[in-house]
Amino acid sequence: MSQNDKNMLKWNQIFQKILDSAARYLMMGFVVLFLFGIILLITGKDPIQSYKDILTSTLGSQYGFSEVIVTMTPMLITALAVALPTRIGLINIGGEGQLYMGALLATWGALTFETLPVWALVPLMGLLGIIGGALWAFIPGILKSLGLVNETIATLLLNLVAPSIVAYFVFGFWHSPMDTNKTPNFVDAAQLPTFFNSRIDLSFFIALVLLAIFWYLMKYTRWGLEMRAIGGNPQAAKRNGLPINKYWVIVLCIGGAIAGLAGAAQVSGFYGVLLVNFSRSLGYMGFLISWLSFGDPIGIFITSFVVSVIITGGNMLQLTIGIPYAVINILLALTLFVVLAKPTFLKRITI
Amino acid sequence: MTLLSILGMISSAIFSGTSLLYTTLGETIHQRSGIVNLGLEGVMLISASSGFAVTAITGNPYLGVFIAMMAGGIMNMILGFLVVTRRANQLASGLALMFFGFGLSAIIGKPYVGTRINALPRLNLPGLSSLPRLYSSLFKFDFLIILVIPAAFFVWWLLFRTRWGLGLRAVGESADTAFASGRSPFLIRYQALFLGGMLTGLGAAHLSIAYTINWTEYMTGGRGFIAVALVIFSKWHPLRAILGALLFSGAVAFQLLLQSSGVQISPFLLDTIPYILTLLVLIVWGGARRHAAPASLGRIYQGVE
Amino acid sequence: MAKTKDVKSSVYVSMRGITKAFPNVLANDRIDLDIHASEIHALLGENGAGKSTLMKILYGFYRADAGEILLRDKSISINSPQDAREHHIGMVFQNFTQIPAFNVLENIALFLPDLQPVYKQSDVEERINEVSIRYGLHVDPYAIVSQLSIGEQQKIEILKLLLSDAKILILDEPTRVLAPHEVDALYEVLDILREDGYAIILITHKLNEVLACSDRITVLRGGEVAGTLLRSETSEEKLVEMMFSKKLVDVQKTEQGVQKISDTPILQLAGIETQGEGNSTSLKNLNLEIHSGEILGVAGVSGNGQKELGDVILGMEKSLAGEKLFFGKDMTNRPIGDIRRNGVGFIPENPLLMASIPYMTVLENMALTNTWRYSQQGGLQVDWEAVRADYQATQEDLGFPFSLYTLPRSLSGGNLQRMVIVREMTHDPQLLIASYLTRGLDVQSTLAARQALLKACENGAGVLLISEDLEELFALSDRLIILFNGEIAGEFIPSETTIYEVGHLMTGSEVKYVAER
Amino acid sequence: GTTDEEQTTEEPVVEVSETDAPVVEEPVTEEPAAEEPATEEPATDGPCLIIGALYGGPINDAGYNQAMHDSVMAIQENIDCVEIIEAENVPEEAGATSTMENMIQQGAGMIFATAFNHQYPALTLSQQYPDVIFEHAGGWEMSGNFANFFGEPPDTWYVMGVAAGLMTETNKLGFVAAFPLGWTNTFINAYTLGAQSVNPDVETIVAFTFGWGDSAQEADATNSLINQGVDVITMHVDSPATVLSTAESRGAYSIGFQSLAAQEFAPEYWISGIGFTLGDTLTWLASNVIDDSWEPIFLRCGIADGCMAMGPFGPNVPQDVQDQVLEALAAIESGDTVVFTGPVVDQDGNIVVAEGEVLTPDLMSSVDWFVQGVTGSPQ
Ligand SMILES: Nc1ncnc2c1ncn2[C@@H]1O[C@H](COP(=O)(O)OP(=O)(O)OP(=O)(O)O)[C@@H](O)[C@H]1O
Ligand SMILES: Nc1ncnc2c1ncn2[C@@H]1O[C@H](COP(=O)(O)OP(=O)(O)OP(=O)(O)O)[C@@H](O)[C@H]1O
Ligand SMILES: [Mg+2]
Ligand SMILES: [Mg+2]
Repeated sequence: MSQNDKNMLKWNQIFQKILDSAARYLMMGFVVLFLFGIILLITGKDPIQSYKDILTSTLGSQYGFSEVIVTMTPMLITALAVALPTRIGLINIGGEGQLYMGALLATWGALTFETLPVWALVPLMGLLGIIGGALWAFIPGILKSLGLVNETIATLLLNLVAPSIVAYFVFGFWHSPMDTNKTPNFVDAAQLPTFFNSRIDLSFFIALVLLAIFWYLMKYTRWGLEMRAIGGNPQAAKRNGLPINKYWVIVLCIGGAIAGLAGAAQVSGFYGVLLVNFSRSLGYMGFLISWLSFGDPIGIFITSFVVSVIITGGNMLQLTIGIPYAVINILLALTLFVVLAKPTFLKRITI
Repeated sequence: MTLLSILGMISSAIFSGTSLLYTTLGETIHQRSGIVNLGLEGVMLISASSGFAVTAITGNPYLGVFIAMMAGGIMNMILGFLVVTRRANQLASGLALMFFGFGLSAIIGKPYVGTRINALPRLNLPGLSSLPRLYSSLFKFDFLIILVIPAAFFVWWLLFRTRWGLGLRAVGESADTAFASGRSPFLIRYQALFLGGMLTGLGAAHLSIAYTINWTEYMTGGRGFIAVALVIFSKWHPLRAILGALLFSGAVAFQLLLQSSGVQISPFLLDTIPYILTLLVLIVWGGARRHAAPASLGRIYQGVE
Repeated sequence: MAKTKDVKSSVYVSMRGITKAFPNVLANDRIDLDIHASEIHALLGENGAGKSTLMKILYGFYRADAGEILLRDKSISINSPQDAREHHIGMVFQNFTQIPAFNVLENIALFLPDLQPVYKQSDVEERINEVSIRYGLHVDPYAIVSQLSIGEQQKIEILKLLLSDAKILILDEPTRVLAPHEVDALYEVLDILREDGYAIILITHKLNEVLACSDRITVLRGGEVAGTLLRSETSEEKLVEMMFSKKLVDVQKTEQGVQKISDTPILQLAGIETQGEGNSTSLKNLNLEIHSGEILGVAGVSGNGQKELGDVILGMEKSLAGEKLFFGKDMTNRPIGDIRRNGVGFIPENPLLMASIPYMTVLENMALTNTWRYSQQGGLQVDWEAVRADYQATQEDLGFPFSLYTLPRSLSGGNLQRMVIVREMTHDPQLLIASYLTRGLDVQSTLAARQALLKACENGAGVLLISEDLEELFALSDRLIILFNGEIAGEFIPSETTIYEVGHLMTGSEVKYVAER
Repeated sequence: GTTDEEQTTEEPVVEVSETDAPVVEEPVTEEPAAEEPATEEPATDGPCLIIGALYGGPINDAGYNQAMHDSVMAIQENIDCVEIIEAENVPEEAGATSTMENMIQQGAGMIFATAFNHQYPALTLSQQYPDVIFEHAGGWEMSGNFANFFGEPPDTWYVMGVAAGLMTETNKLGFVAAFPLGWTNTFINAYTLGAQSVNPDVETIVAFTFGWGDSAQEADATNSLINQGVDVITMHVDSPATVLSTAESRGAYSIGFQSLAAQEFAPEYWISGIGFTLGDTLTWLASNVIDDSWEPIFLRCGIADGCMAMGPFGPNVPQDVQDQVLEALAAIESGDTVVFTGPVVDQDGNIVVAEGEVLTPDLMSSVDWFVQGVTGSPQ
């Protein structure tokens, strides 16, 4: 077969694949909307109107669109924090905890070095966030590589610990009687620069860069190859001479660092303050997104976009048709159910 | 420390540990059949809200408990469909279930926020009525509390002394082997999920109908995850789960006691102790732990052609 | 051993026109098979001929695409193991179906067809003891299976079968993991069972066993029946001819490597000790040397430290005491990567599990052992052209054909083994550790693999050949050591000893009895 | 759910005035001329004012959020032409920002931000949207289009303390609180001082739940207090449901807060309770916006102004206790009793309010001490 034919074939296949998956996603979208529509009808709301509201309030206005981006930013990052370890076969459910620890250290930076200029303080907070997340991931990483505790269990347990530690600091050292569950507000220099006259901040662009690095790393580099090998069969990789224990620790720490960065970005950008329980399942959301998109960078982007449209739009629904905000979780969950229930989507993808 | 406060701590641990223990027993059953149910939080919320709603509507808390139980079982069928029939990833499906529970329970419970219900009656144990009111009320238990330890023994008996339990544990260890022995891993996993869901539902029912006597969104406050930690802590064993649940809830009671005695120890740091303890226990077990966790926990059973 | 009966009994169970296709392969193609009561029916065929598949269909583990199963001339439908068990069909799988975390009793109870909904352990125990006494299969009902040797696990499988009320017994390669005297014991049990009226289907690759004990023999080839013969009508040559379409070169005819032992050994182990965890064996004060151009054979019943020996050399296992020297340089407890860089090739016993990444293409798998060689710009790129070139050169050398872009997942066991052999040979290893090199390979591939080994020796490599196949060891080794319970029980030049002497050292028994085979 | 610091009662119950004219009150700051009430504007075409109201928790929680919701809805009852958009369960700041932005996009001209955490988001937005009027409940910040309103609970807490001090047999009172906030500490102090005024041996034990609506924690805390011998329980969390139900199930007396409806959770052991009735005040504020006379005032109003009300006594409260409590109430209303009159001594014996001085409301929001007789940590 000539090179040309091969290329043709390849492109045909790719095209076919895109068509297939577009059709499938569309189908699934309809299923989701149908199921949610039933629930809306049961609660006496008009589904069509609701869907219109969701769309117009998100994609229909510049403000709405910017809010979608704002919502999706931390998810992009936490999804990456899961996707990377997944490639070497580590299941990191610990994004939630790592996020908290990142936020904690970043907050310490913001409250301690208040006098630094923005160009120094913001990177410092980012760095501290990275350290916080990485340290928190180091614990399960080292336990895993010593063969003591499975990382899924360890990260899950540490998720339950981290919010308490944050609460300890918020109520212990950084609390004033004027605050409920948060630290004093950060100084302006501790806040991520925002763009487009919206709440979109620098972390969105950092997320995009991280995604691109991730993609290149896995596809082209020697380390990507080795990581995929370890993920594919750790025993074989080890016998082939790959230092899998080192990889486990380092990659899990990098995952934690990424989640920690998301935490820093949340307190530095989105909130401008550290709140107890600020995350509200962002880490778990990242886990889901990473799984739904098989850890594929473009998939992560698309999935978090869709999820954010749902969440942002749902925010609006409570104002327009008066359903409880939590109901949007149903739409979200239905989407997840339908995607999860499709086994053809669960084929392992190796780039 | 007075006698009252010591007895009180025990009583508090029992009251608040009950929902935890039921849920842990449920999760033990799931995990023994090879399924990690991370959606417990959502299942509990749906059970708590529907049980509460039914109690509010009918005025009959027993009916509420029953409905909560069934709701738990039925919710788990969604998970079953995803992970057993559609072979989806268990962790992701569990989390999706959790989000579903967040949403659905909010709708179910919405009209009943701030509603007063007939709580599950507390029964006078013989001999208690002669004590002062504050003492006698310590050990006035509702029937869910009275039944929780027997329930743990029941689960133990079911898992380790019956044919069904043998098959269920076999599925959790090796679904192929269970299949070769003439069982249907699919069916057994569904059964395990249903039974475990009912127990989870009982735990949730206790929380909303008997203990807090209230419905609020997200009222389980992480108990679903704690139950998962407890299953690990108790090495997948229903009887050790009793100890684990009492330890966890006892820690909370102790924390509150210290706090209101004016002792300056952060309640938040105390909160972390059970989890750190679990982690330490795991570290100490080290390699031996491998024999405790069901071997195919979390694995997808593909079935055969 | 078993005597043949003239089997004229009626047909007990028969399979008609059984067809089963897997994604890439037609595993069974219109197969007919009749099994009689009171017979041992051997099923032969090269790897992948479809033997296991056929039997799994009979046991309901797989469902046939077409065909029917008749029990005493009545058509029955078997859709699951449960159905099969109701028809008194029982099976010992090639890969055992046991639960390591359970004890023996629970494992057996799991397969009892008439277990009470609420059972008493003591009842089950009684039944186990009854049967185990009758057939001389002694086990401790409360032992945890993960702690048992593979031979004992085999016993449990057979006990399970006997207790399961089955009248038709399927045994898939039951002797694969047994020591010679255990094999004999097994066949004695089978003889008794035959007398008791059981129908026994036996899958094995060992022709001598087949000829010694079976009543009739069916040979499968490429998913079809090549023929069914009475034992009395056949011979080893004839069976081999039926199994393989073309006539084979005699395997034993491979010439022996030239003795060219140099002064510094490539590898030297001095006083190595390891701590076996779980059911692995610890090595005790192990000393050995391997020289350039030499094949050092390691004999032993599996589970006596062979795996640990290979692993300790590779660095998978830590040595607690002693030294490991490569070319005189201390490499004790260095990471595997370092060992590999010193030119160590490793062909493990289970290539799918231990050597390949199932979801990465063959090409990517080829690069793995040597990622540092192929990385460009400090690792930012991988030189796939170089991988391809290396691979093709070696592959042509060895004559193993297959595509670079398939996934190991869908390669046959034999082809997978070939892939690993190619990879490990690619960069002219200094030291090659080959475990069970030819286990699971058909006769032709076996030949090719052995030739590859010899070739490596000619190029100056030292080879550690771990095997249970004594004939292979005798044919290939320059020196032979025997591992028993983690220690070297003996060392020989093959030409100066006999298979039986070695066999006895392997099983730890004294050399006094001479088989009357 | 987070909310702020005080709570209210719903209007009905005791003495809510039904006049059209809003009751004007505002002890602390300068007072705006109470112009004429609201009601009169006839509805023309569109709404005369779109009001956005956001709450930290569910609006039917029988507690704080419901009280706020009822007060906001009173505007609608009093002024036909307003339209109200509500958002409940908006506990934290980020959500509050986008919710308020959404409301403004829908044309809201006035926003009631009722949860504690809404203060800074609202303040920030008030700079972005100078044409929109922001009213926050219970904070302290002020700006050109941003003001704070609230009731005055410390006085009423004092009265409740009197009731508790008279009813307790063990001389131990239990207080379940969400966070160690300045205002919460003030309530606890006022309550304790009230109790000590009639029963010097009284001790108040505090347990924090660190959440406005964590009912499992509330049940745990209530039980824990009762186990330490407490026989009168009260609370400062969003909903009284769990705390009061739990106390009732253990046979401990309770004092309600947030909503007078709380009594239904403790039919037998209920002593009394207090809450806010801010409907008329909010109506007045809205009418000011409609006729363009709104000015930023720091508004605080107490029981005398009708912004707060006291509930009925429970069946087990003896007549003489009732009388004494009503007496104390009268003394507060008349100004004869001023709660934090010096000298006030904290737990460690330090004088925190000097002889002859009075603790001012703006200091109350940052109290980080407990008076003598309180067990627990104010941090
Ligand atoms: N999971 C699978 N998916 C698809 N095809 C498979 C799978 N497993 C095996 N095969 C196919 O089955 C064939 C061989 O499988 P098997 O592992 O039984 O080897 P074999 O027939 O014993 O061959 P060999 O003699 O080389 O060991 C291969 O051609 C492969 O394509
Ligand atoms: N689950 C499966 N999926 C795909 N292919 C399979 C599967 N099981 C068996 N095969 C293929 O079917 C063919 C027959 O396999 P089978 O296991 O019956 O061979 P066998 O004769 O038992 O070989 P061996 O002697 O190696 O055990 C092989 O090519 C094998 O690869
Ligand atoms: Mg094979
Ligand atoms: Mg086979």
